[in-house]
Amino acid sequence: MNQSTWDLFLSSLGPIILGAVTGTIPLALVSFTVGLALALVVALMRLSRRRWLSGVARVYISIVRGTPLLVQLFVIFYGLPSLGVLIDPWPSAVIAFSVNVGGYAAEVIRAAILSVPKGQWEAAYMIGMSHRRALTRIILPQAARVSVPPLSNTFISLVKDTSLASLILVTELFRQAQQVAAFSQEFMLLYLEAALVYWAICLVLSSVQGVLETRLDRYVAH
Amino acid sequence: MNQSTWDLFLSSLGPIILGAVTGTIPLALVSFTVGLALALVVALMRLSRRRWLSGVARVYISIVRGTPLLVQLFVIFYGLPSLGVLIDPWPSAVIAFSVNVGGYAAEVIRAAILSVPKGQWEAAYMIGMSHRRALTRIILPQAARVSVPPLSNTFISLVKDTSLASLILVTELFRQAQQVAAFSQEFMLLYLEAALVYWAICLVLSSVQGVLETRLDRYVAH
Amino acid sequence: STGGSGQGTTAAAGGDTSLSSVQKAGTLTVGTEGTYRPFSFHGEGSGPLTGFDVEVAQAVAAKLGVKAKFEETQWDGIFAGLEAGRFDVIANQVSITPERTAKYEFSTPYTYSSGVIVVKSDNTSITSFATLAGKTSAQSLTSNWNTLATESGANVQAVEGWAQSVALVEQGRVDATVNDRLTYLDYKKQTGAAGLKVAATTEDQSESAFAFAKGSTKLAGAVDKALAELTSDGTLATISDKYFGADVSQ
Amino acid sequence: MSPTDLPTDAATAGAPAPAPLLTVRGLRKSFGTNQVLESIDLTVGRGQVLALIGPSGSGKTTILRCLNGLEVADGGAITIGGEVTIDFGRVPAPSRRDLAALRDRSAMVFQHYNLFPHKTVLENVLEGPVVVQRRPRAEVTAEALALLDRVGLGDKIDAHPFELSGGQQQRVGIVRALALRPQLLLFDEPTSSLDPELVGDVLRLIKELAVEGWTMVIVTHELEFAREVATEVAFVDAGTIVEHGDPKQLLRNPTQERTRQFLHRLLFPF
Amino acid sequence: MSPTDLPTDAATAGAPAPAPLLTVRGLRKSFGTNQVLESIDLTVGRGQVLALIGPSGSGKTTILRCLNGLEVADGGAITIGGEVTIDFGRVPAPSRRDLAALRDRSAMVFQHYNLFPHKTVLENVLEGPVVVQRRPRAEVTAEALALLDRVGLGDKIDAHPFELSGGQQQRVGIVRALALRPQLLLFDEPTSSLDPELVGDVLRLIKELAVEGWTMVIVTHELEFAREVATEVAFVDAGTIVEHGDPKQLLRNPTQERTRQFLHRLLFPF
Ligand SMILES: Nc1ncnc2c1ncn2[C@@H]1O[C@H](COP(=O)(O)OP(=O)(O)OP(=O)(O)O)[C@@H](O)[C@H]1O
Ligand SMILES: Nc1ncnc2c1ncn2[C@@H]1O[C@H](COP(=O)(O)OP(=O)(O)OP(=O)(O)O)[C@@H](O)[C@H]1O
Ligand SMILES: [Mg+2]
Ligand SMILES: [Mg+2]
Repeated sequence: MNQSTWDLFLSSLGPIILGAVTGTIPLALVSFTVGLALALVVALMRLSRRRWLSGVARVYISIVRGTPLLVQLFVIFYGLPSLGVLIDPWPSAVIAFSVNVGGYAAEVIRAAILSVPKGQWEAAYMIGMSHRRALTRIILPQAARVSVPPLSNTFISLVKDTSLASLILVTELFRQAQQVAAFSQEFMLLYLEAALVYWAICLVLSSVQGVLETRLDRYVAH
Repeated sequence: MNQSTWDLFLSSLGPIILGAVTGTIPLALVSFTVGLALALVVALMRLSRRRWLSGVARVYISIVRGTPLLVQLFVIFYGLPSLGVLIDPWPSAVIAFSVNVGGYAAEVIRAAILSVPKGQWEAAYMIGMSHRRALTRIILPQAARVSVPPLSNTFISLVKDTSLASLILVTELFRQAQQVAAFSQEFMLLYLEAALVYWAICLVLSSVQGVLETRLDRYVAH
Repeated sequence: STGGSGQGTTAAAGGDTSLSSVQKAGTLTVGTEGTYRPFSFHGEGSGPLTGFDVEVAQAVAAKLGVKAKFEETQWDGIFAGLEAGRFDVIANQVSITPERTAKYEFSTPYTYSSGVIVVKSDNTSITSFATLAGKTSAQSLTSNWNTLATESGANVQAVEGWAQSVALVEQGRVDATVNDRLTYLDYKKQTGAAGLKVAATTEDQSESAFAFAKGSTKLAGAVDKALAELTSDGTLATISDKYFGADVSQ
Repeated sequence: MSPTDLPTDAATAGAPAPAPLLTVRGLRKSFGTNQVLESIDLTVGRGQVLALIGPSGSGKTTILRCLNGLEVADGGAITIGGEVTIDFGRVPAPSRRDLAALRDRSAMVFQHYNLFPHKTVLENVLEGPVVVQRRPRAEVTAEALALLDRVGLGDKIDAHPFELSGGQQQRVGIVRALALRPQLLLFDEPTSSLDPELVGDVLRLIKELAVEGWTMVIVTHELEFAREVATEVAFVDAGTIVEHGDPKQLLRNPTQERTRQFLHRLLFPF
Repeated sequence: MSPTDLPTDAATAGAPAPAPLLTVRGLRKSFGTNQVLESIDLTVGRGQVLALIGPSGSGKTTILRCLNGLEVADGGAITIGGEVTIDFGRVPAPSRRDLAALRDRSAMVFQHYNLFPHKTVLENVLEGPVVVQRRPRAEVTAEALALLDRVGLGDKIDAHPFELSGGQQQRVGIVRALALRPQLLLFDEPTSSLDPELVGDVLRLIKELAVEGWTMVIVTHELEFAREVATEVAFVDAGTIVEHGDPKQLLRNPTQERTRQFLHRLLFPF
């Protein structure tokens, strides 16, 4: 790397990290939180004995996972206005990413719930719990541990997917890199630099995942 | 939908499906096959007791999963030539997607191998098998069943990710849609149409997954 | 962005509120890429948005008595954004083509430029648009230069933008790329464009203008009037000179 | 805590001709086309102990699950405590509330303990009385501590289940059931998942509960234990009660050939 | 097939003073800081049956695993068949080949059967002889069918393990071990995962094998069975062999207090 490349690398690190801090990270965090709540609802619908409820959940999951995120973003931001629904960039992005996370994480949560041994449901019923209380006090806490690794994968994917938000006017990490690249014509360098920052974020996430797993592990059989 | 929109929809269905058949599907199939082989190697490295081997595998997985696929594609196609390595679009795409699948599927395979009860290893050793033979004849066939659902998720993601191949001159489904869109200026319609075709492919894949699971289930305890 | 006029394509000639709503809001919302040097980009990469189109749009807004507000998006979303009412106008070197004229309103052109074929300096086989036939050319799908290359018989390889096109020519993976002369000149000014040359230049000029949603005729008319004033008071020439050292607005 | 503490039981515990606490009439249950229970009739007096024995798959667990409302029978009726009869034959089928009524009156101890792994021993015990029954936490805690102390786990109240041996886990399972103050205790092979040397601790505890006057239904393969602790033994095969009677009598001289064969297999395995 | 078919055993089977088939000297094994085996000495003559009894966690399974080369001991030596001695104390440590030599001479039957779920019953049995030992498929198949027939599974050869009851699975496990033509059979609590009525089938089969002259080491909690089938019983506690001797003698009148306590807990659980 020669001097001017190096200078460009250093001078663009600021804006890229700024994009991560003001765009990528809050967008991912908010969307993940909202998406997780949605996913829980969808997972429970999918597990419901009522045919139509689980049918709706199935179709939702299938569409979310079967179509490109780019198109989902496009529809919400550019498509809905033709139905008279005009949503600002940030809320649009949060909606699109949450809907997406909702579909992927729903399957994770469903699998985690199913992985809790049937005997746990029975013990909960036996002591007089209702279905809802058994779910919230007995089943979900145990499902939580099982779903940490796949959910953190979902989160890592989400962090990278937020780069698509630049399409709908949200400025984030990758957009910043593109701007510098457009100015300096050094797209390779800038893209690598962006990758490096994504990687750093993911490494931090992985170590958080590790801590979370150890903490939850304390309460679970070995 | 008015008549002219409908006409455009119909007339563009041909090129889009052609793009799927000549681009998306073969690219996904080849990359998945190669990637799976790679993933098996990486998973075994990751499980190896030799520190440096599992270290290399860890770093590989971490980079692949922590950086955007777009950048991986760019590095291989636009970046490597500066090191004197010039690879054609199709091989570049296959390499990039295989490397990517290799990283994601390695974790799936590793988890599946670990999920086979230890007693299966012991029984295999007991009848005199070597580590390698125990792995191939006893452990992997059982791990296969467990990994079908997560691997088909990887495959579905891959199908959608192949749209990025258009960035490195490979013509596939999404590129065809973009081409028509650029000509007709009907981005919304064409993107939705592309999404529809992706969805159709994913629905087919899901049903193949179902068949595969039932078939493999026959040989596994309930 | 709530600054958009919001009437989209629905505005009938009688109910055209395109101009009044801009005036009421006091802002002209402009869609642009922000990554298209030297027309629409960020100074020093991360500085404020600038460029030829950006400055022209600002000057036009000033003439209309409103402020220009820029929304940056990728080319893929730019026309969708216009149709969805996300912005009032696109300022991004939109070339006037028959397909686009059918779907959008255009202002009078504010950029006249020619197309150039850029090849490696040692390339002797391409000397004119006629000799482009059968050669591979890297083109951004959405630009009218793509059409020109195709019509010349080139085997077009689609890429995302100018930077990738040039990289492909430099790496010898394609024979040529056809693009705006202005883009090439800016690239040459910045990087020296070592190892590249212009093999040919078009006879015809291409015309770029502001694009509006269908039916926004009042706004388009007001912008036309503003452009005429900017031409006559020399503002356009000044801006052009700043970026290109020549007047490209005529 | 012993069942004599409970007002409903106080009068009858140890009485010579106890009123039936549990009555089951014509209980039927199928899973799909598989008729698992044909027509089960049972009566258990207050303070009595019924042992259910029988081959694997004969329906013993299903009987217990019906009694605890974990399974909805297809027909027949269950009465616990003389007050409420749940009739599974009637239309409409028993509601959730009906099943809950069954559950309120009985408590079950599972073969695989089924403790809540994410809760401590004490939390496992308190969950039912405090969270579900809404009894005062302080009162229930005192009671739970006394019970845990009694079964030798006074020093394990803050441990998690995975830190305990199987025998210890099962004793927590029993305390969890007792803390619900049920009228009827149900045990489903409570020692069959245990290491042989740990079986004794649990059997001794159950025996003590029997002596104290708890009414119990116990599925077990421990014939010696059944003989000593049960007041009645019923042999279940293929979803019917083939015969029942006095343990000492039935286990020595069964009247039915099927019972004889089963007992022989268990007593002289090789 | 019976062990007398094997050339190495033919001369000695049933002889009055059998030469030792298995000799273990000073076997030691730790997991981390946990010393699981202290210094185990064992001798098993050809055609003899050694029963290992002892509390949970005492190291019984670990002994078997060392004998089968599934675990590498930290010290001591194992000799099977008089020919090869694997010395775990020496430097360098025993190679894979050494462990394989142990494995070739012995075969193990597991507590949880550990059948290969993706293979049929017949394939489970053939896997070792055909795939590993490379014996002719036709010959091995004939032998396997005869063995499966004998244990009453002649009609299940194409079934998969999950279609079988526990007792049937364990019998397949025993046939799988026999088909390897080992000199020594190792059983790790072969009936403790079984339904009580299915225990008999397996115990009877093992008893038959003992009568036929197979040399065996059996970890078991079935004291009655040990008394009748074993030629010697060893009581293991905390990684040492506390005492060993004639089953009838030791199980009735143990000399050590620890043995006495253990037996008492098993025999009089409540
Ligand atoms: N949820 C269920 N769905 C379908 N069949 C079931 C279900 N539960 C039990 N069965 C079937 O009902 C029959 C009786 O089962 P149950 O568990 O009551 O027997 P059991 O006497 O307790 O046997 P074991 O001694 O093995 O515990 C068996 O054939 C079993 O396969
Ligand atoms: N792989 C291992 N890693 C660490 N510790 C182990 C391992 N295997 C066994 N142990 C420990 O070694 C000790 C002896 O275990 P072992 O399984 O040999 O006992 P056992 O006598 O067979 O008991 P049981 O009757 O419960 O089967 C136990 O304390 C156990 O926790
Ligand atoms: Mg049962
Ligand atoms: Mg053991």
